[in-house]
Amino acid sequence: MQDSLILLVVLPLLLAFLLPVIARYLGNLSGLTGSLLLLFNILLLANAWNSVGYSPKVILLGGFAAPLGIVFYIDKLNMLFAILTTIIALLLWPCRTHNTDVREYVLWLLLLAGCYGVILSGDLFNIYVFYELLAVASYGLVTLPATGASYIAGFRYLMISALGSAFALLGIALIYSFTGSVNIAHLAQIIPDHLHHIWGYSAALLLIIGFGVKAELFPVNFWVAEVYSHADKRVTALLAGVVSKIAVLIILRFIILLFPWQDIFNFLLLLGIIGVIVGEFAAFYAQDLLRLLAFSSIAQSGLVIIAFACATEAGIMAGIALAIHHLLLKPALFLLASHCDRSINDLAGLAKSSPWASALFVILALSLLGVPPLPGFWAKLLLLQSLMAEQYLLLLVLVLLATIVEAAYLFRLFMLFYQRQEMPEQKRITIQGQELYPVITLSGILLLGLFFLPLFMDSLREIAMQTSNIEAYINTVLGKVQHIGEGNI
Amino acid sequence: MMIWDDIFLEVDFWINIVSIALIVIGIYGIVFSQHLLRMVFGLGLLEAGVNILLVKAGYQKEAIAPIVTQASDTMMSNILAATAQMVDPVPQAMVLTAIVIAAGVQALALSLVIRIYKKYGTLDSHVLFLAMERDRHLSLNQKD
Amino acid sequence: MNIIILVITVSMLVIAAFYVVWADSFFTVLAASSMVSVGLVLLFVLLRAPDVALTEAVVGVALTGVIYALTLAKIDLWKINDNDDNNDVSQSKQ
Amino acid sequence: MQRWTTILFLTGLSIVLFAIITPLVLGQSPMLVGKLINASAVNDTGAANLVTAVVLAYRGLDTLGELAILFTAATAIGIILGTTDKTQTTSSPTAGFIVATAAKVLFPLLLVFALYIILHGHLTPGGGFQGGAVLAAAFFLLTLADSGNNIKHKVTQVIEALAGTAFIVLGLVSFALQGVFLQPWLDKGELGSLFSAGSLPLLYLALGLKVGAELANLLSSLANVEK
Repeated sequence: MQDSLILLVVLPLLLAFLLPVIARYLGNLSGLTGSLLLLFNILLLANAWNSVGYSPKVILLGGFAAPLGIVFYIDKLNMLFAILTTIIALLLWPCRTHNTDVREYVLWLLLLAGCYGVILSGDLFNIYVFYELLAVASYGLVTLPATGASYIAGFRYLMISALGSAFALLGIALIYSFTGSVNIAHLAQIIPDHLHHIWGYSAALLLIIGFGVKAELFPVNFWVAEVYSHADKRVTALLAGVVSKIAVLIILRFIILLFPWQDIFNFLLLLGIIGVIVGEFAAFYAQDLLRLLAFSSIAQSGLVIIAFACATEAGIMAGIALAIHHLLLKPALFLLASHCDRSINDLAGLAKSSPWASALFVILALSLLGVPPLPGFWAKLLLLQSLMAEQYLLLLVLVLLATIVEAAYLFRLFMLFYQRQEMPEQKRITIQGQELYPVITLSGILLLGLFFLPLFMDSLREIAMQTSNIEAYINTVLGKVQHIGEGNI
Repeated sequence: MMIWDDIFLEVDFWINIVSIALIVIGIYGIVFSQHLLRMVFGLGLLEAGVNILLVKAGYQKEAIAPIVTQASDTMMSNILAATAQMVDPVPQAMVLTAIVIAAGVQALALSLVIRIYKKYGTLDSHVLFLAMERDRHLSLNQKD
Repeated sequence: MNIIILVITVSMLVIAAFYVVWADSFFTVLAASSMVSVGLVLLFVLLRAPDVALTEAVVGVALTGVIYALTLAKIDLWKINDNDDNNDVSQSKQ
Repeated sequence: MQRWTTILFLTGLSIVLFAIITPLVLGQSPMLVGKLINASAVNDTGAANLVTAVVLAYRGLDTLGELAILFTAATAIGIILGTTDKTQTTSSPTAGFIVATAAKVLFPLLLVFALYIILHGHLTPGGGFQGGAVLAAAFFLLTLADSGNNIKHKVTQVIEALAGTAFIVLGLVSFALQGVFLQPWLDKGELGSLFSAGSLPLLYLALGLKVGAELANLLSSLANVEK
């Protein structure tokens, strides 16, 4: 059954290839095919979720056993991210009824195919290829508004991203020259013991920096603000919510399986905490809502990185919780902010003109901040607990301080929203229409999650346990094929 | 003198030199040049340097190119003896992929360069950055 | 592997790479970047990678060269005269 | 001042890179996977060119991804440069007599060469990507010689879609037959002959047509930007 999960990657590609031709006959309906495909993907994933169960599965592509061919590794964590990606993509799908270039749908489909490939793949170079696929699709998508600023932002994004990709490729070249393999399970057998010296570290740094570009990791994240504020808001929501978390997922796999060394963890902790602090302070000084959200996104990614860099089960659990929370919440916030593309001071009295939207915004932002009993609180609590358990007290204090800064600018925003003084008529902003439905759905999912909190915690713990189990990963991928070398000679 | 002779006659040394030179010059082109087009050219150099390293990763001494040439010789053992002396085909396949990806990315970057030039009439990154900030500022304070 | 060919290829590559980043005229830059690709083709042949060499020859020399040339033509930099290149920056500042 | 920091940075970078790269001694790669593939590739796929075996069989999904990346780039360039389906008449000057004549002579030769490269991909160096690029170059040469003779977007689009679909369908057939995506199927034939290596030449043909159409699209959208 789980073999059919390969269709997750293949069908979007197939539809993307065919869509420019099909669209001539379907006309305005062509956008609908993508939504149908995503629905089918959800069914596929739901079907496979039960069959995966406790033991992870592996798909051999081309029928070649693990170190030779490409494999897809399927466990609960990957499935979870695939499901969330599908749901968010379905909600954000640009289903306009008229005047949409069919090529926009094509780029969305290709971006999704890249996301699925990156999530599921268990092969270093294959991850690189799909990562490039989603990167190139996102370059096309961020320049869709066709304004001069979006072109410049897109160009800078492309340059940074391509630089990162070159670094990642350099890292892969290093790893390949030392080990002669690119299969992650195979490398997990070799690298931790045999490459535990300066070259292993340099490969790790190159890979982390390379894949960190999309993960909004500290030194390579200065594209975030300009791209997020100039791109189409649905694209921004997808990039900030889903793609950055997928990149973090790759980094998690790397540090768990390939580079489980304390120095790398410390390095990531450092990058993460700098990201949190820089992000929160930049958000504090931001002049408009979109930039504020973009910088807070950097800070949130930093939190996830910190949690993962604890590299304990509790840390991984906290990281997954934070990632899921942010993945559901940030798209909603960006969609709400899509009409407020102006200076913050223009938002005064927003609650008067659009009370529901601002109430939703406040609730979501409070959850982002981590106010009990909203879901964000539980995720942040897990992070603090895991930091406590690892005795990273300084980090804990810094995270709390950053939270205070976050609280400062968010509450300033709320005060503005509920100000009595009303804006003059022509400057008033109203939020309504299509953007609101995905937002309501997303907040509904988040708030419903609260009712199933214990259940959710249990499954998270189980996923974290499965993720940190290196033996299981290696055995699943390589276990049944030890004889392949002799078999063919 | 003998030591230097050894180093300079070593194939290894020259391959390292060229890949490092391409990577460093490429990074210089991307990071320090003001002209957008020059950045794209720098990207090409960087990718080329990395590709050399990747091909080098599969190279074997005294090995042959990974193609079975004696087609008439259908004896499996002979073929296996031949393939055992071949260089590693996997990095070559990966470099093939990387070259095509790099070409696609560069073409995309160039199309952006054309668009930027049409909009702003310049390709100087400092000027463009200022122009972008100005646009942003204008759009923030619209309707004032 | 013949060390002399290698050294010549490598020096050609490095010099061409310098030209790509530091030459004034973009016409020269394009020529130099094609030179880099030609050098890479030689290098890949020496490294026993004929497939990669063919790809680099077709994609790196021909295709990318054409794309760059088209771009240069579109942004008015397709000219051999050295001095014209920097004018474009100074003009826009005025 | 800035000049010196730049020089310092570059020197530092070179030293760091040198330190990282020097221990990779040439010719001593471990080849953990490479040895296994060298030993089994001919048996598994029937291709004489092992790189083709890796590109299409062992790492077939990479190739599909690469194809998709090229397609993405072409699509994005189409959006960015605003090329529409209708063929524009650009006012570019007509090419000289030499180019026009050369194009007439070279076009069939390039076409044959491209097909040769594609169809012999499993025997000799080359294959879908290289052949496809030559194919695109051949058609672009025609455009270059006669600026009125634009590449028809509709035609290339259909070729592109059909070829891309063919690649995936070839993979899906093996998925339907054996439950494995992109597994080589069909008879492997005699090693070294044109009709060998099972489905790999078919894959390369689809790949070559797709790449050719994509690149032709890309080139024509670059060439047709209004000045």
